[in-house]
Amino acid sequence: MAEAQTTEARTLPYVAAITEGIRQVLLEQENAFVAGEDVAGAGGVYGSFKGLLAEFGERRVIDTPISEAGIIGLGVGAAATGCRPIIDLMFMDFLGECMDEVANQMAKMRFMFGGAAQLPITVLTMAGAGLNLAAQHSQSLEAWLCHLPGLKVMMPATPYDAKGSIIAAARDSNPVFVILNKMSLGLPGEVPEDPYEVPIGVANIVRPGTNFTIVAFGRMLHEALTAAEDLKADGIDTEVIDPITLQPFDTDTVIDSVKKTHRAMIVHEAVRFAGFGAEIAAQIQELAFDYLDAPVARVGAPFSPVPFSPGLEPHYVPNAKTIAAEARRTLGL
Amino acid sequence: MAEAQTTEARTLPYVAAITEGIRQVLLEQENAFVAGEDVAGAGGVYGSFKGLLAEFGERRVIDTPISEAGIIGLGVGAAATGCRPIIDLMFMDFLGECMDEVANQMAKMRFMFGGAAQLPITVLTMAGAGLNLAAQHSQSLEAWLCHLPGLKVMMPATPYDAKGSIIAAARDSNPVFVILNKMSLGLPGEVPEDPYEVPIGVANIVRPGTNFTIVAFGRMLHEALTAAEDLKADGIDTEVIDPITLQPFDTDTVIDSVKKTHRAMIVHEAVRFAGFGAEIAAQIQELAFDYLDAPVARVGAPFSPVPFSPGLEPHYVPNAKTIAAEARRTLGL
Amino acid sequence: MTSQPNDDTLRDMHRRMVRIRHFEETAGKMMEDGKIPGALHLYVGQEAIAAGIMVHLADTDQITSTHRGHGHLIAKGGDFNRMYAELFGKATGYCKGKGGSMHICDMDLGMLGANGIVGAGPPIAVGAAFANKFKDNGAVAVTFFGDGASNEGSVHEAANMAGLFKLPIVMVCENNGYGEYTAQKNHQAIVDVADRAAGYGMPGVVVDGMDVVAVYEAAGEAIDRARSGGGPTLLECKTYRYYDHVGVRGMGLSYRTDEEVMEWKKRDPIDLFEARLSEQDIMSKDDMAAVHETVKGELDVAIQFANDSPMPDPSTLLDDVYYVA
Amino acid sequence: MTSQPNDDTLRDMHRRMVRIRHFEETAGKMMEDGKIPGALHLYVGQEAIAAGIMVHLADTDQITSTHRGHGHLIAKGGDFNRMYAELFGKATGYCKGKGGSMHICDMDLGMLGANGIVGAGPPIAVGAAFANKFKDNGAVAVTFFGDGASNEGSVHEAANMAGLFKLPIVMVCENNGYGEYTAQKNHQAIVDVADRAAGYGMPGVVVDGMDVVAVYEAAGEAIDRARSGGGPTLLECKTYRYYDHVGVRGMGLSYRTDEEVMEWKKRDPIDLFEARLSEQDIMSKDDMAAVHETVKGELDVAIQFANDSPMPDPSTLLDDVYYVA
Ligand SMILES: Cc1ncc(C[n+]2csc(CCOP(=O)(O)OP(=O)(O)O)c2C)c(N)n1
Ligand SMILES: Cc1ncc(C[n+]2csc(CCOP(=O)(O)OP(=O)(O)O)c2C)c(N)n1
Ligand SMILES: [Mg+2]
Ligand SMILES: [Mg+2]
Repeated sequence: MAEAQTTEARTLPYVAAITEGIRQVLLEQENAFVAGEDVAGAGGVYGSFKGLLAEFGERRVIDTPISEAGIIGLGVGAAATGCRPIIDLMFMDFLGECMDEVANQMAKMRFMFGGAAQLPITVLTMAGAGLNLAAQHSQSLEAWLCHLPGLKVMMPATPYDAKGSIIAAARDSNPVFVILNKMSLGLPGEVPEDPYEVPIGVANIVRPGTNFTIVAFGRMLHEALTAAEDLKADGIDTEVIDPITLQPFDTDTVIDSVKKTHRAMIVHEAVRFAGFGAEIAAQIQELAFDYLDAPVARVGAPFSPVPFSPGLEPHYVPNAKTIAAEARRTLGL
Repeated sequence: MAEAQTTEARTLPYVAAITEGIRQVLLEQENAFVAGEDVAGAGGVYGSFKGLLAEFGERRVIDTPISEAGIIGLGVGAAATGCRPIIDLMFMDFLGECMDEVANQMAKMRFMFGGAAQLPITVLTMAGAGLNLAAQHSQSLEAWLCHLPGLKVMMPATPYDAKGSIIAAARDSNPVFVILNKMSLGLPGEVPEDPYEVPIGVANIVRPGTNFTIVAFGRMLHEALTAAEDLKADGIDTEVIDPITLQPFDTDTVIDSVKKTHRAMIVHEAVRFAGFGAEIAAQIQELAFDYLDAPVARVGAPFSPVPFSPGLEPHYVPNAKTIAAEARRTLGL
Repeated sequence: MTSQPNDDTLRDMHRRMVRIRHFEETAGKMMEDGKIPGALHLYVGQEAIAAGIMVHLADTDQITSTHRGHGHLIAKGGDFNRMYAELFGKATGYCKGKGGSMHICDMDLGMLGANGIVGAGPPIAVGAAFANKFKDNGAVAVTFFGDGASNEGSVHEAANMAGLFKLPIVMVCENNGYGEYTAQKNHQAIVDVADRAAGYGMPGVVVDGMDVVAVYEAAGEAIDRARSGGGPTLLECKTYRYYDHVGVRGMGLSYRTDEEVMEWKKRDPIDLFEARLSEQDIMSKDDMAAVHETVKGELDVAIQFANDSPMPDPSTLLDDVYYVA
Repeated sequence: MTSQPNDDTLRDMHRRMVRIRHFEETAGKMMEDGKIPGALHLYVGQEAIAAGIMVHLADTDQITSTHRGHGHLIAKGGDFNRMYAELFGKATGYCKGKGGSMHICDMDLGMLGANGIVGAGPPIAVGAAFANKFKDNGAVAVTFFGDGASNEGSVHEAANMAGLFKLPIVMVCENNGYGEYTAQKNHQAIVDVADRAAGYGMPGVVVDGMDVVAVYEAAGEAIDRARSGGGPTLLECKTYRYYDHVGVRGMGLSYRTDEEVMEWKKRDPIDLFEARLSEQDIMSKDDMAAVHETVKGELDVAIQFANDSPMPDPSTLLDDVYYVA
C-alpha cells in the first residue's frame, strides 16, 4: 500500500466507501474529474456520487447526455491529453453501447501507438443481479473485459476493497475498470478514513483453510464465505480467495492455495459458460495438475439471460446454498 | 443433414463457398435478404457477396450506411416481424459498435418476451489476423459471443463447412453468428453443389487419432492438422476435432476423444487469456478428470493487441510450429 | 385521416387515455404496496401521445417502446390481466414473468416490446419498417423514444436509415424535458429535437403532446405519409411526466420544482380533453365517468387475476432462451 | 485569423499540400512494390483540407484522424522518416511498427492517431477538447471524419456533447462523396452533412474542399470561435479522393465513372492553388518546382531510412500493452 493508515477504520456502507474513494481521488489529483449520466446533480442513481458536485463544482463533476460511446470516448480523449478521468457507466449492461471505445480505443491505443499514449482512465460500473431488474440491467460481463489486453479489471466485494480499488485504479496510469455491485450498496464494512490503495493484481486470502480452495469474486465472495462455514460441518476447511483484480490475475496465490488444498472451485455471478471462471479453472489444472485430487468445479449462472420474476431470479443467481451443494458434489460428499 | 447430396462435389475456394451458401439461402427462402456495408454494389469487400445483387436485385441485397448498430437493429426488427435477414458485419472487430444490439436485443429478446419472439437472423462476420491489418481489423472475439445465452455461434474453417454453416444458420430460427476467416478466402476445398447443412452443434473429428486430442477451430484447424502430422514423428497419433459450432458446444465428442487419448490441447487464434479455449479446457478437466494423463494445454495469441508489422504479427498468431512445440512441451517430449 | 377525428375516434382516444392513467396510478400504488418488484417507470402525463398515435394503427402495424412502456402497450390494445401479471412477475404475464415492466410486449398486437436500453427501440423499428416495405404489406412502424434517448447513437443511425430507405416509419420523440434527473438543457444544446429531422432528409414536426387532438392530427399526417410511400417523419411531442423518473414520487424532487409540475398539470391531457369533449357535446360527464368506472373495474379484475396467478416454476428458467422446432 | 492568408501562410499551405501529395503518390508506388504491408488508404485529392486547417494549429492543438490519416499527420508536421518506417512496419516508425498506416500518430504534435474504426475519432477529439476547456489552456481540437462516418452513432454522440459543453472543437467532415464503394446518395438522404449541425446547436458551414484558401478562411473562423469560447462548428469540405478506397487504382472502377474522376481532377487542389500563387506573384514556377524537388528529396531520404531500419524484434511484442511506472 502506498501510505500508512494513520486513521481508525470506521464502518461504512459499500456505497459510502465508493464515494469516499472518488472524493479522495478528486482531492488528490487536480486533473481528475468525474463524468457520467446523472453523476452530478443527482449524485448518481445509486447515490455513489453524492455530495461531489457540491464539493467540487461543475468543472469536475459532470453530468453527460445519455451517450455511452461519447462518454467513454470523452474519457479516452481527455486521458490521452493529460486529464485523469473517472467515467461512470451506470450499468455494466450498457457496455454494449460503448464496446468499441472500450475494446478498440481505450484498451489498444497505447499499444497501437507503440507506447506513445498514456491513458490514466478509470471506469466505474455496476454489475449484478438480485433486484428484479431483468435481463438488461443485471449482468456481470467481466469476461468480456478480461479478454482485452490493455485493460486492468477489478471487482471489489467489500467497502474496504471498493474504496481502495478506486484509489488504486485512479492512481494507475492505465485504463482500469472497477466493477462494483449494486446489491452490495448497503453492505457495511471497516474503511480507514485516509486514502489507501488495494494493490492491483494482488489476491486476498479472505479465509484461510487447509483442504479446499474457493476462488470467488464480486458479491459471490460473501456467499462463498457463508458456504465455507456450512462446509465445516463436513470437515471441509475451506480457503476462500478473492482475487479482487481479475486482470492482471494473481495466479500465484491461487496456485499456492490449490497445491496445499488439492481441490478447488470457482464461483462467480456471471453466466458460467465461457465466464471468467473458465480461465481460472483452466489455469489451475494447467499449473497444479499433479496436486489436484478432484476436478476444478465452477459455479456461475445458468445459460439464460437474467429473469425478472421473484419466482425465477433467486434460482438463477448462485447463493451460499447452491455453492455449498456444488462443493459437496465435487468433493464427493 | 437435411437433404441427400445428389451432385458431385467440386473444388471451390472458401470465398466462393460462402457466396454459394448465401445464394442458395436466397433462392430457398423468399423472406431472406442480405444487408450490410458494401455487400450489394461492390459484392462485399472480400468478394463474398459477388453476383448476388445482379441475381436478386436491390430488394434483397442491400447496401447500408456505415452504421453497425443500425444494421444489426434492422436485422433484429426485420427478423422479429417475419423476415429472415442475413446481416454482414464486415470485420468482427466492429462488434463493439453493435454489441448492445447483439447482446441485449438479439440474444435476449426471445427470453425477455417469454418466448413470444422468434429471431431467425444470421450474422456473417470475418475474424482473424495474418494480413497486417493491425489491432482493429484482426481480432477473433468469439469468446464474447459464446458467453451470451440466446446466440448460436459457428466458426467454419473449410469451404464445405462455410457453405453448410451458412445454410444451417439461415434455416435455424434463432440468431446464429457465422464467423468466417479472412485469411482463408482462397483456401480450396470440396463443396457439393446442392444445398446442405453442416449441423449446428455437432463437432467433426477431422483427423482420428489415438493418444492425443487437439480441439482446434477457425483457421487454426489447418495449422493444428499440420502440427498433428509433425507430431507423428514422436509417435503421437493426434485426433484433431473441429467443433465447428462453439455454442451449443459438442462437449460429448470432445470428452469421448479425451477419454480415449488421455491428453488434450485446445488451439484458437484469439487471445489465450479468457478465450473460449478456457471453457473447453475447464469442461475437459471437469468431465474427464480421471482420464487425463496431463493438464489440458491451450494455445492462443499472447496478451497483446494484434500488431501490424510483418516483424511481429507472425510471432503473434499461433501456427503449426508453435502448436507442435506446445504439444511437445505439454506431452513432456 | 389527416382530417379531424370523428366522434367515435374521440371517444376511442379518451378511453385509451383513461385506461393508461388508471393503470399507471394503480401500478404506482401496487409498487408502494410492494407488489411490483424491480423498476417502474410511469407514463402518467404523457397519455395523449400514445392515444393520439395508436388510434391510427392496426394490429398489423408495429411499435417499439421504451422503459416507460405501459402506456404504449395499453394504447395499442394491451390486455390488463397479462400486463399486471407480468408486472407482478407471474407465469400468466405477457412474458411469463421473464421480462417484467421493462420488457413487456405483445407481438400479436405488433408491440415489439418495452426496452430497458435507452435508444434501442428505433433500430428495431427500422427493421420492422424495412420488413413492411420488403413485404409491401402496407404496415407502418412507429418508434417511441425520449428527449434523453435522442442523444444515443443508435437513434441517429436508425433515423439515417429510415430517411435513406424512405421507410414506412414514424419516429416519435416524447420530449418530457428530462432524461432521468437531467433537464434537456443539460443534455443537448437544442430546444426542439425535431430540428434533427433535416439531417436525415425527413420532415420534423413539433406538436403539443398534452393535446390529444393535435397529436392525432400530426400523427395522422405522418402515418399517412409513411403508409403511402412518402417516407418517415420525426414527430416531437412536448410533454411532461408527473411522477419521478422511476417510482411514484411526483412532488418535492430536487431536480425540478413543484411549480413546474403544477404548471404542466394545469394542462393535464385528460382534463383538457374531457373539457373539450363535454364542451363539444361528444361525451357527457356521465359518459366519461362511466368510462373511468369501467376501466377501474377492469383493473380490479386484472389485479385479482395477477394476484391469483402462480409464480413461474423454476423449471421454466431455461425455456425460451432458444426456439426449438 | 479570419482574414485572408498572408503570403507566408500561402507558401506554408502550398508546402504542406505538396508534401502530402508526393508522400501519398510515393506510398502508392511502395505499396505496388510490396513494401507496404496491410491496407493503404490514400489521401490524394483532399490535400487542401488538411493544409488549410492545420496551418491554423499549434502543436498544442490536437487532431483526431481517420483510416485515411497520412495527410492529416503530414499537415500537422509529421516526420517523413518515422512515417515511412511505420508504413513499412519498422522499429523506427511512429508506432514502432505496431500500428501501421491505420494507427499512425504523433502525440507530441497533438496528432492523436489515425483510426481503423470509422467514426471513432470524434468522441476522442471531444475528450481532448474537454481537457482543453478543463485546463483552460486555449488549445483547440479538430476532428476529421468522412461522409460515410457521419452515419455512425459515435459521431452523433460526439457532436451533441461538443454542442452541449460548448467545447473548443471543430468537426470537419471531409465529404468525398463515397464511403468505400457506396456513393453518398446511397448512404444518406441529404446532400450537405453540415445540415446536421443545427441539431447540435452549432453552426454548419459548407466549403469547397478543393480550394485551400476557402478552407483556410472557413477553418480560421471556426477555430477562432472555438478558441475564444464560442463553441464548436461543423465544417463540411466537399472533396474527392483520386484513388480507390483502399490501394492505388484510380480509374476504371465499377462504382464511379472515369468522367467523374476527370471532372474533379480539373479542379485539382494543388493545380488550382499553384495557378493562383503564380497569378498573384506569390510564388514563381521555379519557387514551386523547388518545393516539389525538396519534398521529393526528403521522401528519398525517408524511404532510405525506412528501408535501412530494422524490423521490430519479436521480443518487443508485449511491450507497450501497459504503462509500467
Ligand atoms: C443505454 C442506456 N443508458 C442509460 C440508461 C439508464 N436510463 C434509463 S431511462 C433513462 C432516461 C431516459 O430519458 P428519456 O429518453 O428522455 O426518456 P424518459 O425517461 O424521459 O421517458 C436513463 C438514462 C439505460 N437504461 N440505457
Ligand atoms: C466501424 C467501422 N465500420 C466499417 C469500417 C470499414 N470501412 C473502412 S473505411 C470505410 C468508409 C469510410 O467512408 P468515409 O467516412 O466517407 O471516409 P473515406 O474513406 O471516404 O475517406 C469503411 C466502411 C470500419 N473501418 N469501421
Ligand atoms: Mg425524457
Ligand atoms: Mg467518404
